[in-house]
Amino acid sequence: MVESTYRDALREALSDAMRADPSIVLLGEEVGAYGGAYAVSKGMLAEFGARRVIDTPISEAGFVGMAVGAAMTGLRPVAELMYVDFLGVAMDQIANQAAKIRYMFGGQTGVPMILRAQGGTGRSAGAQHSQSLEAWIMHIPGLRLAMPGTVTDAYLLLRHALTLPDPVVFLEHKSLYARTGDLDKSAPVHWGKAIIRRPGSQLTIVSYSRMIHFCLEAAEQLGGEGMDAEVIDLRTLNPLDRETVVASVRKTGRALIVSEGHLTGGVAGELSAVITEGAFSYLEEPPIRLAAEDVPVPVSPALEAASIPSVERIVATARKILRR
Amino acid sequence: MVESTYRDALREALSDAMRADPSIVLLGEEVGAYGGAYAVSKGMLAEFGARRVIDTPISEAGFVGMAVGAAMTGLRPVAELMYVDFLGVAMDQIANQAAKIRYMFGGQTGVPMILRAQGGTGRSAGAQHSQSLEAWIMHIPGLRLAMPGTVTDAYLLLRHALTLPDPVVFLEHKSLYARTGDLDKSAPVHWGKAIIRRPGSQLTIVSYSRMIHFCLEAAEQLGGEGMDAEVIDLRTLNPLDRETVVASVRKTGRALIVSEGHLTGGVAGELSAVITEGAFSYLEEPPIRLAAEDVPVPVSPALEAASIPSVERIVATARKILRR
Amino acid sequence: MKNTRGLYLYRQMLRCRTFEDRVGELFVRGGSAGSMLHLSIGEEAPAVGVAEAMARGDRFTSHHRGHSIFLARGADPKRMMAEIAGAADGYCGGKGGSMHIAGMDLGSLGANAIVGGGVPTAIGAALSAKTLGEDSVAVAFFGDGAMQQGVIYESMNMAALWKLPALFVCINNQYGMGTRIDRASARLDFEARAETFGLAGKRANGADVEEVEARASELIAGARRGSPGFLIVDCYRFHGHARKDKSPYREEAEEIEQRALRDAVAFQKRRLVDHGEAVEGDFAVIDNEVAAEMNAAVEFAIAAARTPLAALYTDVYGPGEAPPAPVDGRIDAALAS
Amino acid sequence: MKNTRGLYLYRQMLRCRTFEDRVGELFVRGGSAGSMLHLSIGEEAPAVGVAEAMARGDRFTSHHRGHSIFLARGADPKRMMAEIAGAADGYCGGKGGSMHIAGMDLGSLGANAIVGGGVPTAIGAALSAKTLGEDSVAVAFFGDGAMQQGVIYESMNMAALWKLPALFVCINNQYGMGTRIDRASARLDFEARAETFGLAGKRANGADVEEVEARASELIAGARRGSPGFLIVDCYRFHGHARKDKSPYREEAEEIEQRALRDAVAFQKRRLVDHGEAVEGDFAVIDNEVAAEMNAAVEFAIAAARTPLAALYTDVYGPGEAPPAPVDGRIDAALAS
Ligand SMILES: Cc1ncc(C[n+]2csc(CCOP(=O)(O)OP(=O)(O)O)c2C)c(N)n1
Ligand SMILES: Cc1ncc(C[n+]2csc(CCOP(=O)(O)OP(=O)(O)O)c2C)c(N)n1
Ligand SMILES: [Mg+2]
Ligand SMILES: [Mg+2]
Repeated sequence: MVESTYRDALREALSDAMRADPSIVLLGEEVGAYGGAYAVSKGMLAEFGARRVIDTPISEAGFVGMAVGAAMTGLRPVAELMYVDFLGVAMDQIANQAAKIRYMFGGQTGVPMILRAQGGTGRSAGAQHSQSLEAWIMHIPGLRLAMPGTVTDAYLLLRHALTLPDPVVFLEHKSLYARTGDLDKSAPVHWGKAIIRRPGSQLTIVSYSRMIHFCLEAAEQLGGEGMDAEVIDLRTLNPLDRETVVASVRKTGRALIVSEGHLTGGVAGELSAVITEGAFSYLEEPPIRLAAEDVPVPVSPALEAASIPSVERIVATARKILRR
Repeated sequence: MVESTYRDALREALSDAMRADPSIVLLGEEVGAYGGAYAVSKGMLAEFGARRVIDTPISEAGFVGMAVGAAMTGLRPVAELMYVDFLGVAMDQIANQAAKIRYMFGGQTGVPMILRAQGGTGRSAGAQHSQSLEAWIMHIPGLRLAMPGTVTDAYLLLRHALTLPDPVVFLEHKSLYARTGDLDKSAPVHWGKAIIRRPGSQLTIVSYSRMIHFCLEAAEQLGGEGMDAEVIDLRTLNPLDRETVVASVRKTGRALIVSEGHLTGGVAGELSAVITEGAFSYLEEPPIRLAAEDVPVPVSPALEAASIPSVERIVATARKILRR
Repeated sequence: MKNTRGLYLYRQMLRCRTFEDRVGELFVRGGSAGSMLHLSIGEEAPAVGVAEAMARGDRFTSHHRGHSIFLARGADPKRMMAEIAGAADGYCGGKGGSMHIAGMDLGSLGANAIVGGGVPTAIGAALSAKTLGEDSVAVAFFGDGAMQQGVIYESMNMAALWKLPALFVCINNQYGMGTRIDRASARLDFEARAETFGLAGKRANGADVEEVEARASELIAGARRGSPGFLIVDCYRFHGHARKDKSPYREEAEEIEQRALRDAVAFQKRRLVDHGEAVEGDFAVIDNEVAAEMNAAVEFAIAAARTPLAALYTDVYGPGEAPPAPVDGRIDAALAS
Repeated sequence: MKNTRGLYLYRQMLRCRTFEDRVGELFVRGGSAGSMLHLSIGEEAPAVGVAEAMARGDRFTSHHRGHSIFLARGADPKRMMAEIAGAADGYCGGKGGSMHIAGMDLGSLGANAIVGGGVPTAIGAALSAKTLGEDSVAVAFFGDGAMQQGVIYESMNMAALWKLPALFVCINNQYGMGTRIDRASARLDFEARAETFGLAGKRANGADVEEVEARASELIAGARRGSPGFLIVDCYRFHGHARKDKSPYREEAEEIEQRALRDAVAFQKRRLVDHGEAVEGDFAVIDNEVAAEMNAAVEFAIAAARTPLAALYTDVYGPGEAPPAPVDGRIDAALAS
């Protein structure tokens, strides 16, 4: 167990996997000489060479589509979208091609590729560089979806994703790269299983990616005020571990879902439905969704921060749910 | 009040609006000489000329993007995506540009355009021509979303959309074009308001687009069996008429949501959450989601039909909810 | 009858054309899965010419009008027809259909229903070949209409930039649905355009399969050496866009003229007769053999087992992965919660 | 001091450069909204040269590196700087930021943070002009890296096909982030490529604002007559990709050489001196005036009112439309249900 940043853990996952599996290649804008826009692949060009760490032109549809074809023919490509917002130009290749090829072709082939991207707010990067678009991906059958919130998960989930037979969309968070934490490479992966990051008895808080940390901080504060919240980190949204979430809510009777994506039509709605379907007769209150406002992300730092959940608002909402 | 097909009603809406508003232009693949892949714009080239009915190359990102720019500069473009599945290639222009321009630019300008497309199953058109992708659109603030299920709504909603200040994604259903019904052009539009298509007391069935007809047929059958279902047609998903849905469920205590989109991460999940949030203490049962399977749409006619809700399964599910 | 190469090409093209004719029959007999059937009649020369220029181990992607290409690369017409019927014995088990026939063992990475969508797939296969040191060329087949999809140019640039073993084949049948190519593109010299992206560009007469094969062979040889190419083949779409389209947007006179001018099957027949390689009687033998083969394909498809409902949930994810939970089961669980 | 056109161009370019310098200062002083600030130092000639070739009523879109262009089209540097600060007095009320400055009254349809994303917007404006019979040209500004985005080619084709009053301006600063243009594109003669899409293609030396203006004027005149054009202007990105990027991926020697070679401000200054249009003292006057103007812009931005929190919900939809329901209110309602 060592201390690492989220960024370094991702790099380690890629590097360890590439050392073990010669079929893995990275491709994307600036992944090579520049070391990645968020420095995730820094130094990897030097170790693995330009044949395996491929700087692409600014052609997301093209290179994501090439990753699809490469994945069908012996490579295991890791394509990087610099911002998840750029899904807009590459969505056909992900949702119509990568996701459907195995099924459409009757199981003849698979598309073992990864699409890495990063999303979320925190840099005043504006409406086209700050989105959380996981809901688009979660809706499409055939796409796995991982959203690590911790350093160890950044490593474990990415390494495991690199062994799967299917396309995995792997969404990092721009505000987590510099975050440090314990990196335990030998921890069991438990792919597709949620983790209870903090056990509690009165309220289940469900989240993923960066918001997990907001939730844990909020739960600490709530604990200090005598309110005992359980915090569940989903880790992957496909597979979605409905069982762990439902079991927790059956225990606590109350659920707060926290997501950085827009409220309407977002992941929080899916989770709310899953909870109501799984724990209906145990619910003391309706599952509550604390998600991003239904507005584009503004660039003003104050407005940007106000557009997404905060620790304070998680605490305040928990209080309301617990009628305190 | 006359009888019309859904297709003809759409054409009438476009034509009446274009006669009244010279700034409206149609553009898209085959909208002109061919008359539209589903014959919606048949004959319109002859009436309005090539300056206003514009056949485009197969360049969805390009011409949708042009519609955005045209909408900012005095035209009111109606861009047609031949299949909603092609959102994959044009999503950037819709979700990153059209949806956000007013907000990003501080309200200086709007993007009064329509993106028409059609979706859904029924033609064995396969995995890339049969999707119901409304969930992607519903999640993006700034985009209005209309999904008419009836002939009159096809007319009314499209005409009203052509007066709005913001981009409207207008999703038709490929299996409705030939459907006939009463066309009442002078009916009040009630944009953004759901309509109770069938009043009932024991169960609220919420749906939109083609599934409305499945629901109404199922409700008739249920009526024959002594079960009284209310059927709500949402008509638009943005604005979403939460009030009407919630009021109905507060009355019936039970909700069945029927959608042709995939279950996971879909519109049905949002509606489930809305219902639980709005009518929690009135609920006798959890809101139930009957949506498309979480699989790509298969081409085999039998499998295709099995992948989405059917009248029989709506009836069967209602029976289960009513414990009958 | 001599067993010449010229006759072989004739037979292959006739097989393509007859197959498509029988797809129409399958439809009329109610045996097809839906009516979105895009026939490649008139495009036999690019299919057979390029297919013959390819080697075993080469790969390709195609488009919504791809039947002939796959057939020319060795596909079993029975299993193709069964797929068009949406039957279990089809190449994709009846889940793909006419627009998504694929056969990995023959190098077919699949037909695609998104115009231009399959092009980067092929270039990705070329990237694999180069990266893994395999001697395999990848060919992307697409229509003239696809030249207006941006992803094609992104793919061209990367193929050229990275010197990939790739060939772009534009089957110019002069129409994208009802839009004649000159209403879709300001310039039509696409081979010159491809050159400005760094590809070797050539044009071939789509009535002459031997010319197509020659040009394709030159370009594939170049591609194998790391100089990717672009080939445009001028043809004509003999019939409507899809099986039911009657082409009201073009003159019958044009159709008659163009079909006469661009019929690769008839052209090859004339050539064989002119060169003394065959006499009328020879063709009758071939025609009968081919007709029998394709009739059998139709009967096979009609008799084929339907795809079982249980297949709805399979192959969404790979082997060993749990299938998606059926909706009805989730409803039952919710009502028991 | 004479008030010559040459001096005016010099002043305008200096205003651009100084503005960008002060954006850096704003950042250092902690006054900018974030650090995604893409400075256009080195790109003054395409900004000013093309802006001067445009007429009142002409429109344009630009990209993430678009400050100079808007300034050259008449924007108020105070309101631009305030927008970069994310303040209420900015062009977009602090909601857009550096990458999304827009000003409809000046024909600026906005800067765009999606590479290539704003190009079809401009062509759509050209469609409006043609359809409505307005005498207005639309210019799409973008970088060399955007030449690898497919939507650019889709836009070129439609502009040419429909003879729209449009001009594509590629500001070739030789890099897309850390990737030199020859690592992104197999061929670099983009003006020839544009010709194959039916545009009139020209290239200009980005060190010479007068040459840029001349070429742009020719192309805009053509565009106005329905013959759309493409102009590539060769420049150099003097600094890193964004404010904080130190360009470790390129040699300092290259930077020094290229900056010397491609400094349009210095070039114009030399020309003015050589032609006897100005003496050193004249420049000092201009420099001081410009510095004062841009210093004032920084102070304005720093002092500007912050965007009020209530603005979070405004302008998602148009006038008269209900704003989105705030999340907290929905939570309260749910807990009261
Ligand atoms: C992205 C996309 N846009 C539009 C369509 C609808 N469509 C299917 S085929 C076709 C025409 C294609 O023309 P071309 O590429 O020349 O191929 P052809 O049909 O002539 O073989 C169109 C517009 C599609 N399938 N995908
Ligand atoms: C679609 C898209 N892909 C990638 C990016 C990230 N990105 C921002 S600027 C840039 C480089 C652009 O290069 P160029 O077009 O030459 O403009 P320059 O920065 O040189 O002015 C990249 C890759 C983006 N903003 N949008
Ligand atoms: Mg064609
Ligand atoms: Mg550049």
